[in-house]
Parts: sequence; structure tokens; C-alpha cells
Amino acid sequence: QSKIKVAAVYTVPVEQQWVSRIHKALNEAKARGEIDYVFSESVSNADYERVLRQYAEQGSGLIVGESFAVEGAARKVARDYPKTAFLMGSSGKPQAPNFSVFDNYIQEPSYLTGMIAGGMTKTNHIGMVGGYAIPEVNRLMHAFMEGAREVNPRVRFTVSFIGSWFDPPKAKEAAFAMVDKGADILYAERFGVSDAARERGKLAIGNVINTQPQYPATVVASALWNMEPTIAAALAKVKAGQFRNEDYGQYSLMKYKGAELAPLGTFEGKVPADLMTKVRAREKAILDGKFAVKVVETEPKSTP
Amino acid sequence: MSELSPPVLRLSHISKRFGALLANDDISLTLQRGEVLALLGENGAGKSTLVNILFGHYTADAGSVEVDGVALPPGNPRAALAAGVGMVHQHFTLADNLSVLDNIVIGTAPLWHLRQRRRAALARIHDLAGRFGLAVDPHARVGALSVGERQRVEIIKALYRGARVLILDEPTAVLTPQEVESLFGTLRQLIAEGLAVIFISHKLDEVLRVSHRVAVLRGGRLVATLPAAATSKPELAELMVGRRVEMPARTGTTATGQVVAALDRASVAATAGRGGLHEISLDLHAGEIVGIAGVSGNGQVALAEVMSGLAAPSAGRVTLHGAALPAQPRRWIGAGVARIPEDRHAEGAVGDLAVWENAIAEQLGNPAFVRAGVIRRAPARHFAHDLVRRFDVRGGGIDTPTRTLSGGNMQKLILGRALSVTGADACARPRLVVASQPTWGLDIGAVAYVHRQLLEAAAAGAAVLLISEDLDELMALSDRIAVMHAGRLTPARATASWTLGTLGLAMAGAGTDEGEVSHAA
Amino acid sequence: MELLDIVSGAPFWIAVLRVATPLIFGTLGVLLCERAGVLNLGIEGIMVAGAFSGWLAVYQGVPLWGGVAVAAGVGLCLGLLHGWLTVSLALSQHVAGLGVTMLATSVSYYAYRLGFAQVATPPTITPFAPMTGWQGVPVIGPVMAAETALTLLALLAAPLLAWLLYRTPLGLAVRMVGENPAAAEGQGIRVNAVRIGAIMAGSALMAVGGAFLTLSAFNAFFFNMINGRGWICVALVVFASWRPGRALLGALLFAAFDALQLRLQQGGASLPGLPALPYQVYLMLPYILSIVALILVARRAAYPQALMKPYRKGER
Amino acid sequence: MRLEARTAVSRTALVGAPLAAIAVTLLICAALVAAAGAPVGRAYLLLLEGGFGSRFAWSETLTRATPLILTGLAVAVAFRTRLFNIGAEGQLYLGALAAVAVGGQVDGAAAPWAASLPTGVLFGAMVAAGMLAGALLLLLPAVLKLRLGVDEVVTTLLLNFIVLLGVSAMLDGPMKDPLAMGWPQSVGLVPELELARLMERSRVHAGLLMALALAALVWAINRFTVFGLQMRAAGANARAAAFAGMPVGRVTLLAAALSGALAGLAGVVEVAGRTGYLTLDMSPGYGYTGVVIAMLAGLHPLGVVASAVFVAGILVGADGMSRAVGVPNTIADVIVAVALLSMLVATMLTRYRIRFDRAGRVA
Ligand SMILES: Nc1ncnc2c1ncn2[C@@H]1O[C@H](COP(=O)(O)OP(=O)(O)OP(=O)(O)O)[C@@H](O)[C@H]1O
Ligand SMILES: Nc1ncnc2c1ncn2[C@@H]1O[C@H](COP(=O)(O)OP(=O)(O)OP(=O)(O)O)[C@@H](O)[C@H]1O
Ligand SMILES: [Mg+2]
Ligand SMILES: [Mg+2]
Repeated sequence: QSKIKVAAVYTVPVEQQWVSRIHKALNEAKARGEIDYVFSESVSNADYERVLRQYAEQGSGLIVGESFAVEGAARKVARDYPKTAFLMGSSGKPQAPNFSVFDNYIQEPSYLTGMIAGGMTKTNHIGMVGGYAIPEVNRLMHAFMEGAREVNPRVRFTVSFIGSWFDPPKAKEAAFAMVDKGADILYAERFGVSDAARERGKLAIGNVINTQPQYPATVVASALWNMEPTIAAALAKVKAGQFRNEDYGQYSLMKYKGAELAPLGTFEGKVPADLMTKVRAREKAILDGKFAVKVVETEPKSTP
Repeated sequence: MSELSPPVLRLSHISKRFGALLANDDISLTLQRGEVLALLGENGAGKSTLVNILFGHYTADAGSVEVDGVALPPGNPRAALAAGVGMVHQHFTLADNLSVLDNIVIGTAPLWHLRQRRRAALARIHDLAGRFGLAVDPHARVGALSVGERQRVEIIKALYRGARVLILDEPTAVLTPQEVESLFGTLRQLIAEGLAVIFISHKLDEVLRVSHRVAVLRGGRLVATLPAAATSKPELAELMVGRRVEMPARTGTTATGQVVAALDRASVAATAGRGGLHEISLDLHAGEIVGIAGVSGNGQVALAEVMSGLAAPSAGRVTLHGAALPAQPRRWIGAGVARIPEDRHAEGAVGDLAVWENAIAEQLGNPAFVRAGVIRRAPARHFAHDLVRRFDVRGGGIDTPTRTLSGGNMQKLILGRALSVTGADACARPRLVVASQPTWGLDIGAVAYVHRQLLEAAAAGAAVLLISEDLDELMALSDRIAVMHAGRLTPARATASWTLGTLGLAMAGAGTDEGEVSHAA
Repeated sequence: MELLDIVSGAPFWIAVLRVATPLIFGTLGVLLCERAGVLNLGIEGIMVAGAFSGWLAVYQGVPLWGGVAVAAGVGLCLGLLHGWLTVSLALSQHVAGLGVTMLATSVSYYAYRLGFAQVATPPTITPFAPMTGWQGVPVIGPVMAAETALTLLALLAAPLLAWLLYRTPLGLAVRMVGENPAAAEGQGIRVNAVRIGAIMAGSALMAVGGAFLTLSAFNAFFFNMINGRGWICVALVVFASWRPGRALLGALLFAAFDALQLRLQQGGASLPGLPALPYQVYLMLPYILSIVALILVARRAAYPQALMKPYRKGER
Repeated sequence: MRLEARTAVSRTALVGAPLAAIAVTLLICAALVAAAGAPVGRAYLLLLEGGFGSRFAWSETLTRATPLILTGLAVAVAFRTRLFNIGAEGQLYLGALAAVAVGGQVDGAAAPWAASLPTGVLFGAMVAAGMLAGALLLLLPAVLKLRLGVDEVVTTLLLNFIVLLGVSAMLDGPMKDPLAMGWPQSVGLVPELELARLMERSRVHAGLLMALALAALVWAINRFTVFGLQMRAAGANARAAAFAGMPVGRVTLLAAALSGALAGLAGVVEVAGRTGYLTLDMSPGYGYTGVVIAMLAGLHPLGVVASAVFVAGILVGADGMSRAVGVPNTIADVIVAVALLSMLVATMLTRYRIRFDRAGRVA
């Protein structure tokens, strides 16, 4: 049968953690021979609408992207091409007939990594470095903090934002400053943070991607985002001619394997067993639908 | 000086073209050891071009330069320096923010050396200063030096490198008479030691005094080379200009009219780089020319600023027809004050604007040229055409950028603009003319022209304030002369009562003590 | 008070030096160019190119110092380009500079993408290690031991440049062509050669500053990672009144504000006397203070007189 | 090597120079395209087509050119007066912020104070607010330059960072759209304030007409008015201008205000014509590109229009081309950068000739 033509439009380079997950899932689908995949990265806000239109004009069956700052434009294009499926990273609602949304709803594993961090910190102080305080970042940070508090009520958090997605040296500086203040586990939302942790012999918690291969002695656990379920679901709908306006957010949940606590890997056995028992129990509760991680999207603040 | 000895310098068949203009046309010259050759010519005759070619700043289109029989590579000042050619440019080429020492030693050591031999350099400068009477503090910042001192630095620069041919392009244009004397002393010293000198000047007296031979350029061509001893001022003037030059002079005393402008114990605080005024009083009457003599830096700039509406006196009063005006040039222009600034490039005109735009620059409030903020191009350009014609501004038309005019022509433009303002309050002619150093750097023909204009303005009833360092000019034009020294002014006395001697004494500070100034009026 | 605690600790000064290092290189580079009379707005791009080429070289197996040399070499080439445009051809220095920035940035990104088309995580290298040997040295030891050799190089570059400018014939020539090129020419200095040389050397310094980010501060290359640091250097040179010593001081001051800003931001609500400001306000702090500093020094600033004035031989 | 001014510039040179520059650009970039393994000829055909080859291409090019014309004009006006405004980017964002503050929705409708106003008046207020914001932002460096001698290149550059962070704080705080799900973006403009489309199914909006009108206006100011003359005079020689009685300080400030207002308007037009609301990544460096455009145009207002369309066309065309032939899309920036530099060199060579002296030494 004929392959589905998929086009992706990213506003940042494909190394950026968030986008790298979508890119990976689509590349895998391409490798499996399911799709023809083309993409544009670092597409500026001003160009986004045009690029969408051009892909739509070229007969793409499915267009994937992140429409956060270009919501209006993306929805307009979708309206103009009702035959094309649009699957957009978005904080908004789906739009009839063909505009579906998804988001990195990985607060569940974030919560679990928070538990691990809360249990592993000796100084009861965790540092968190973010790029910008946007919902995609905030809700994971909140879930992480909640998880840490569950196992360790005395834990303190230091939060800071560096005002850039792409400044690892600066993220590193922010992380160093946290270590200097006594943090011994760092929540690595940006590149650079794990690096700082490694240099100072501290631990780090990964986010969205698994950086343990690069930092085997540093990254304890990571909350992974897997875009594969989302992409698979969307492709299935497209193939069946049933793609509609839906919220694919759920496919980023652990239940659908859209998110997971990365294997402990090098830290297998180094995390206290009783702590891991608690974590596994929580994980099961989540999977069983007995525990829901709260979604809070306000800007997280350092604990006083 | 033997006619048979080979020349130190030989210029053969030099030609240089700037676009359509042939600035140097097949010029050949020689220079002997111990000789001073004067180079004469109108503004734009090609003097600076020729010496710039000789020094390697410009590249000639044709011809060659030989020093001691060896041809210099074209367009290479390093080679010229190495061959012993030193040049003092028409406009000083010194870095203001660096010390005198730095300005002198730059380029004398290979660039990759790790050390500067400052001690040895200081000793050498000291030695040169003593030998040639060129006193200057090697550690001073050049920006803080007077014009005369800078001139000395320029000459030391050349001598420091052991120059055997020294080129001086209009070295006296901005020097005071005393500084000129000391420069000539140095020159005599130099030729005694065997240097050869090329000397450019517009002042024929000077030329006849210091030079052995005179070469005259006209329109880029060498029109004559004569021994200085066998020629005269009128002959040289005629050779330069191509016709006889009449220097206008005051025709007896004019009956002076009412007071047009008055300074009453006006003071201005000194600022960095310009002296102040100290309780100056002076009346300017309609129809008279009042000359202000003085060594530069004694407050002339401040006086010109106050009388041009650029600065307000900090104490005392300045009145025009009995009323004080705010220090806004626009108001002064409107009140019929024609102003000719000292520095025509920096203040007189905006070089990047077209001639016609500069011509109306002082009249942007005049309804004849501007309506509702929009320039009425037709009348404005007509006015400029007329001005260019009446004041004989040569060099391109009214659309050429003003910067390409020669100094003399730019001066005529400025003069014409100032004198043709038809003030808002219906004064068809200027009531007061404030002219600062109006003939600096101009050739003799242009000087005659400017003088005639000033005399005509006075004859037409304007009061003229002539600030000048050229005593001959002052004596020739002024009805009364006052002398400035250290921000104070002597009473203005009839020109006839001054001699060059008494003027010089007053300029040196004698006779401007407190008592005399206080009851001057 | 917390501020005092922050500033009195060695970790703070370690951070300051680290943040300052690329700024010191960049500022000295701009300073050298401007002393020779040429504004170099190419800095932002030259730093990108330095960061990329240095990193790429090391990634390809060249030793770390080789990477630094490669970055410097790329800086020299871009400096030559800027020099050719602004000096030989006397083009507008603003625009040529912005053009060089655009070119160097876009070509670096292009090359990176060609070489690393399908990367999930950015490829890394092993960066410079801290100079732990300094540990025993009193007072500065604990701080220096946490820095890499590039930081030491930056700290040494300032006095070296000062010595060069004020004590050697070459330095005098550089200052002279920046003050009055006609005068320099009249003294036999080859103005264009000196200017282009200064721009090349200055650009090499900038590129090394960029390389510090990929070879020492971090271990990978990112799009946008220079993040405006180059522009800061342009400001710092004015603040420094074109003096190498003050440039060093200025870079350290800016870095101190930046390091402090991170720490104050992290203090959150806990910092007494300061309300919980949006984090952007803290990020603004170094820029605002730069402008304030510029206002304070403006009166004394002694511009190289020929800065931004192209010199065309034989033209007045 | 030295430069020698040409006396007469031939018409062929004037036309030929830009063409030669484009040829050189294409040649240089061909190497890069080939390095990526893409077919060069086809790539360039696609570029041309993508930038100028269809109605859609033109509509996109003109959409992209609209803010560039305005920032280009802003820079041209300031540079003419020798006020080196590198801060158009910041002025653009502040202008956009002001526009949203005035014309933004409150609870899904116009703000209470604005609800009763006729749309035309509200539109005027929005435009005025944006222009005023841009003007005020540039007045600060202009005043600092005039009064204290603070270098404006540096202050305008630094202000870009400050404004962007300030806008970020506003979009995270008081001006955040409560309906944007926490994403930092401003509330949307009242729909009636959005600019009309000029072509169906395209993004070209009435902002283009505003930009063109302003280019004509600035040209007229430069050429016909006293203010234009005064701006040039104050820029070329402030001392001489002051001596001739021109109010140099006031002229400089007015020019700064005009420049800032134009850049501010670019922000207004982007919000009202393209996005409908303000985000932090709205401008892909329009302010900096404005410098490029103004200089390509030789600071001539009408030239600004031409060079803005040219640059926009390359950006749009090269972006599409990169996708079609599979080269990294930064090729667009490479082409613009190379085009800029070769265009500068080419136009210079129309005015000067390069002479190699007989000595042969390259100095
Ligand atoms: N750099 C230049 N570019 C173009 N034309 C020039 C240049 N320098 C000189 N000229 C032309 O050459 C002619 C001769 O100029 P030059 O400076 O040699 O005159 P001069 O005799 O020194 O005049 P002055 O007495 O005013 O100093 C001028 O009229 C001018 O047209
Ligand atoms: N950039 C230029 N382009 C064309 N011609 C020029 C240029 N610069 C100078 N000139 C010409 O050079 C000649 C001499 O210029 P210069 O400035 O030496 O005049 P000047 O009479 O010596 O003035 P001053 O001595 O008062 O400065 C003038 O005739 C002028 O036309
Ligand atoms: Mg001359
Ligand atoms: Mg002259």
C-alpha cells in the first residue's frame, strides 16, 4: 500500500529535547517503511504559516508540528486544508474537522523521578533549571516537586529560568549556583545542567530525553516522553481515513507508554531499595488509574 | 649653492588627473641643497597635489620623482621618508590623543620590535629642539597644544627622521606673526645645515623674504620659475592669477553712524580649548569696520561666538540696536547679522549638502524659500544661482556637494550667504557683519575679493567686526582697531594711531591692564 | 545579609571568572579592532564560528589546543574578510559587521547541519579540565583550580594586550591608525596593513572566546549558543574607554552581575528586602547596569578619533 | 591596492553592479548547495519560483517585506542623521506591546474604555500607541547621546535585550492571555482592528500599503521639506548646521522619534496584520535585517522598498528551495548574507575603481 506523506514543521532545531522526541518517532516510522517523512526545523514564527501551507499544498497526508506561538496561523491553515490531517503540539483544544493536538503530558514519570530525587537527596535541597516558565515546563516541574515532597517533606527547591532554550553554558552556571547553595540533585530541564552535576559530583534527573548514556554516573533517572504511541495512533487514523479533531494528549500518558520512567541503568541498585519499592508502587497505582498526578501550570517558585 | 652640483630632488613631467580635472600638467622642477623653493599659485592651482605626489600620498598618472638621482616608487610615503623627504601637511597630520613623543617616533622603529627606545628618542628630540629653536614638551598630549606648537611638532617629526628635503605646505596660514618669525628662524637654521626646502604660501611678502627661487603654478601648469631676488609682489600676483590684482583699501574715513551693536562689560567663561572674555566693552557703529587684533587663543573665538549668537555672555550685556538677543543663531541672522566663521569646513558649511542647500541654510524660516515646512525649490535654487554668480563661486554648479569646493570658493559661498540674508524683519542688507579670520588660507585674488565685499558692506551702512590675526589686513581695512589679550580688549582707536610696533606690543599684553580697559567704551 | 554571603564565597568568584572568560576574549578583540579605528559588529558571528570550528576540530580528533588554534584561524579569516570590506574597500563598518555576523553564523549552522543531520542529542567532546594544580596556591588557588587554562589565558591576554598597545612600536602603530590614519601614513605606516592586521588579531580573540563555550564551558555546539554575548562585548569596550585593563574589569563586573543575578533569582522569595520579581527582571539586570555604567563613563570616554571613519588613500 | 573615485558612473554599471552581485552570490552559494549534494540548477530555479514565481510566492514575499520596509525606513532615517539605531528590534517589540495594550481584548471583547469608541478611532489609537512606544524607546538613547555623549550603537543594542525581557515579563504577567493555557502570549487584538487582507487566501495585508505610503512620505520629507534638509545637515555636520541656525538638538530628537515610530509601527503591523497577538518569537530579527536593508538601499527611502522586497524574496524563496532539494534551511540566511556583502562591494565599485599601484604592493 502507499506510504503516508508526513511533514513536520519545527520551530527549533531537531536537537532540542522536545522536538527530538517527535523527530525520533517519525524517523522510526519512516525506517519501518510506513511513511515518507520530510521536515523543516528552526522555522521562524513569521514563516510558520507559509511552510504549513506549502506542505499542505504538496499533498502531505499528515502534518505534525508545534503550534504554541503560532496557534492562530496553524488553525487557519488547517481550516483551509480540511483534507489534510494536522497533529499539533498545542495547549489549546482540537479544532474541527482536522486539527488535533498533543502535548508532553509526562507529569507522571516526572512525579516518579521526583520521588527518587526526594529520597536520594542528602542535603534535602534540589535545584531546578528551566529555559522559560511555560506550561510544558512548569507542569513537569510541579509534578516533580510533588513527587519529591511525597517521600521527603523537608525537601527544599531552588528554581531558576535562564531565558533561553539554547544556552548550555548559562544553564550550567545556574546549576553550579544551585550546587553552591547546597543542592545535591539537579532537575535537568536544559542541556548543561547534568554537565554541572557531573563536574561537581552531584546527581541529576533527566527530563523528556534520556541522557544517562552521556552521564552514566550522574543521571539517576529520567522521565521519558515517547511520541511513538501518539504518532502510531494518528497514523492509524489517517490510514483508516478517520482522522478527526481529537486530543491526543492521553497518548503521552504512561498508560499508553507515551511516558515512562527510564530504566535505572547504571543506577540500578544504587537507589535505596525501599525507595524504589515506593516508586514502583506509585508507578503501578498510576498505571492502574488509582493515582492521578496533579497538573499545575503556574510558574514554579523556589521554596522560601 | 653651486649650479653645477646635482639636484637633491628632481620632479620630471608630473601629471595628475582627478576625474575631468588636470590638477598637475607636466610639471618638472629641481631643488638644490640649501635652497628654499617657494611654490605659488591660486587656490586649487595644484600645489598640494604636487607635493603630495612627491611625498607619495598621491600617485601620479605620469612622471617621476628622483631624490639624489634615485627614482622613488610612486605612491609610497615610506620610500619617500626613507629617501629623506619630510613633509608638513597643509592640514596638520597629528594624532590629538597621543603624546608629542608618540607622534614623532611612530614609524621609526620596525613594527615587530618589542621595545620602544623612548629614552634615546627623548634625547634626540631634545637635541633637535635646541639646535633649531623648536621648543615643545615631548610628553604633552598633542590635543592640548597651540597651533604654533603643533607646527613645531610637525617639523621635528620630519627632522627626527633626518629629512634632507623638507616640504612645508602653507605652514604660515594659521600662525601668528611671532610664530612666523620663529619658523623663519628655524628655516634659516635648516638651510644652513644643507636641507632643501619647498615652501608653499599665499603670503607674497613671506615668499620673497625666505625663498631663493619661486615657482608659480596656474591651473595645474608650471607657468614660471624665477629667482626671488629678481621679482616683485605685483609680478608674482599677476603670474598666479593671470591678470593684475588690485588690493582694495579703505577710502578715507567713513562718517560713522549710530551704534549698531554694543558690548558692555561682557564676560564669557573660558572652556577647554577656548579662552574666555573678561568685561569687554565695545561699540560698533553703522558704516565702520572695527578690527580686532590679537594672538589666537586670547578670546577671539569667544568674542566671535557671542557676536554670532552662538553663546551668551555670562555677565554684562550685548545689545543689537539697544536690545539683547538670546543666544540663538536664528535670531541673530533674522536681526540682520551676517556671520563669517573662522573654520569654514567645521562651521561654515555642511560639506555633504549641495551648494544650493548651503546657500539657503540660514534662511529656512524665510517665507520666500519655505512655505509650511516645505522648501520652495524654484526660488531657492534661483537664489543660489544668483549668489554663485554674484559672488563668483567657482567649481561645479549649485548641485555639487559643497565639500568639493576649494577653500577660497567655499569662503565666497559663505560670504555670499551671510551677506545676502534678507532678514525677516525686512532689513534688506546686513546691519552687522562679524567676520572671523575671513581670509585664512585664501589666495591673493580671493583675499582681494573678500576685502572688497567687507568694504562694500560697510559702505552700505553695516557695522563690520573684523577679527583677524593678519595685521596688514587689519591696517588696510579697519577704521578703528582694538587689541585682545588674555580675554581683555584695549579701547578701539583709530587705525592711524596704531603702528605695527604698537599693535605688536599690545598683542603681547602691554596696555591692556585693568585700568585702561575699565573706562574703554 | 545574603548578598554578602554570596559575594564572599569562592564559588561565586569561580562562576564570575567562568562567565567572564568569553567576554574577556571578545572585549579585548573588539578593543583591538576599535583601537585601529574599525568597529567590528561581526563579533557575534565570529564567536559562533569560533565555537563551531573549535568544537568540530576537537570532535574530529584534533587535540584541545589544536581546536583553539583552529578557532583562532577561523577568526583570522573572518577578520580578514571584515578588514577587506571595511579597510580595503572602505565600506560601512556597521553593515559589513552585521553582514559578517550573518555570514559566519549562517555558514556555521549550515556546516553543522550538513555534518550532523540526524542527531537526537548533540555530539560531545571531552572539554578542557580544570587546572587542579593550583589548589595549593594561597588566596586565588581555590578559585583558579576550578578554572581551565583558557580562563588563565584570558586573564593574561589583558595585560599582554596592554603591553602590546602601550609599550611596543606595533601597538603605537595600531593606536595611531585609529587616531589619525593620515598622520600614520605620513610617518610611513602602512595604514591598511596595520588595520587589517589588528582586525584579524582581534577577530581571532573573539573566535577563541566563542571556542571557550564549546571547549571549556560546555562540550557540544548548539544553535544560538552565543546568545548575544558578542554584543555585550561591544558595550563593554565603550565602558572600558578602550583600555585593556578596564576591559578586563568591565568583563568581570558584567560577569559578576550575571552570576549574582542567577543567585538572586534563585533566592526567590527568601531574599529579604526584595519582592518576588519576575525572573526576567533579574535577567535584565546586567544589561541595565551596563547602560548605567555607560552613562557614568560617557563623559570621560576617549573615542579613538578615527573610529568608524574609513580611510581612503589620496582622498580628502 | 587603492580606491579611486570615478568621475562618471555609467548607467550600465548602475544596472550591472547589482546583477553582478547576484551572480556572484549565486556562484558562492552554489558551492554550498552542491556540498549538500543537491542539484544546483534546480535549486536556484526553485528559489526564484518560491520567491517570485507565483501569486502565492509574491504574497509571501510581500508579507515578509512589509515589516522589513518599516524597519528599513526606521534605520535609514536614523542613519541619515548619523544616529546609529541598531535598536529597531526592541522598538518593534515595544510597538507591538503597546498596540496590544490598546487594542487587546479584555474578556473576549474590546477593553471597557475602548468599547464605545468607533473602530476607526480605536485603530488610530492603537497605531499611535505603537508608534509612540517605539519613538520613546529611541528617544532615550538619542537624549543620552545628545546630553551626555553616550554611544547610541551600544545603548540601542542593549535596549533590545532589555525590551525583549520586559516583553517576556509582560507576557508572563499582566498581559498574558488567560485563555492561552499558560503559554506566554498576549491577549488577541479585537478582531475589528486586524488589518484587511489584500489578496484572497494569502497573508498580504493592508500593512503593506501603510509601509509603502510611509516610504513615499519619508522620501518626500527628505526631498522637499526643511526638516529633511535639517536632518541631513545635522547628520553630516552638526556644528555647521547649528551655526547656520538650525535647531540641531531638536532635529536629532525628531528624527529619532520618527525612526523609533517607524520601527514601532512595524510591530503594530505584524500584530494587526499577521499574528493577531504578540509572542516572544514574533520577529525573526526584523530590526537587524532593517539595517541591512537600509544600507542596501543607500539609505534611500524608495530604495528601501526595493531592497526589502529583494531580501524578503530571497528569504522566502530559499526557505522553500531548501525544503524541496533537501539542504539545511539556514541556506536562506547564507544567501542573504552573501548577497548583502557582494551587493555592498558591487555598489562601491560603481563609485570607485580599484587601482593596483605600479609598486604593486598591497597596502
Ligand atoms: N583628493 C582629490 N580628489 C579630487 N580632486 C582633487 C583632490 N585633490 C585635489 N583635487 C583637485 O586638484 C586641484 C588642485 O588641488 P590642490 O590641493 O593641489 O590645490 P592647491 O594648489 O594646493 O590649493 P590651495 O592653495 O587651496 O591649497 C583642485 O582644484 C581639485 O580640483
Ligand atoms: N573629496 C574631494 N573631491 C573633489 N575635490 C576635492 C575633494 N577634496 C578636495 N578637493 C579639491 O581640492 C582642492 C583643494 O582643496 P583644499 O581643501 O586643499 O582647499 P584649500 O583652498 O586649500 O582650502 P583650505 O586651505 O582653506 O582648507 C579644492 O579645489 C577642492 O575642489
Ligand atoms: Mg593646498
Ligand atoms: Mg589652502
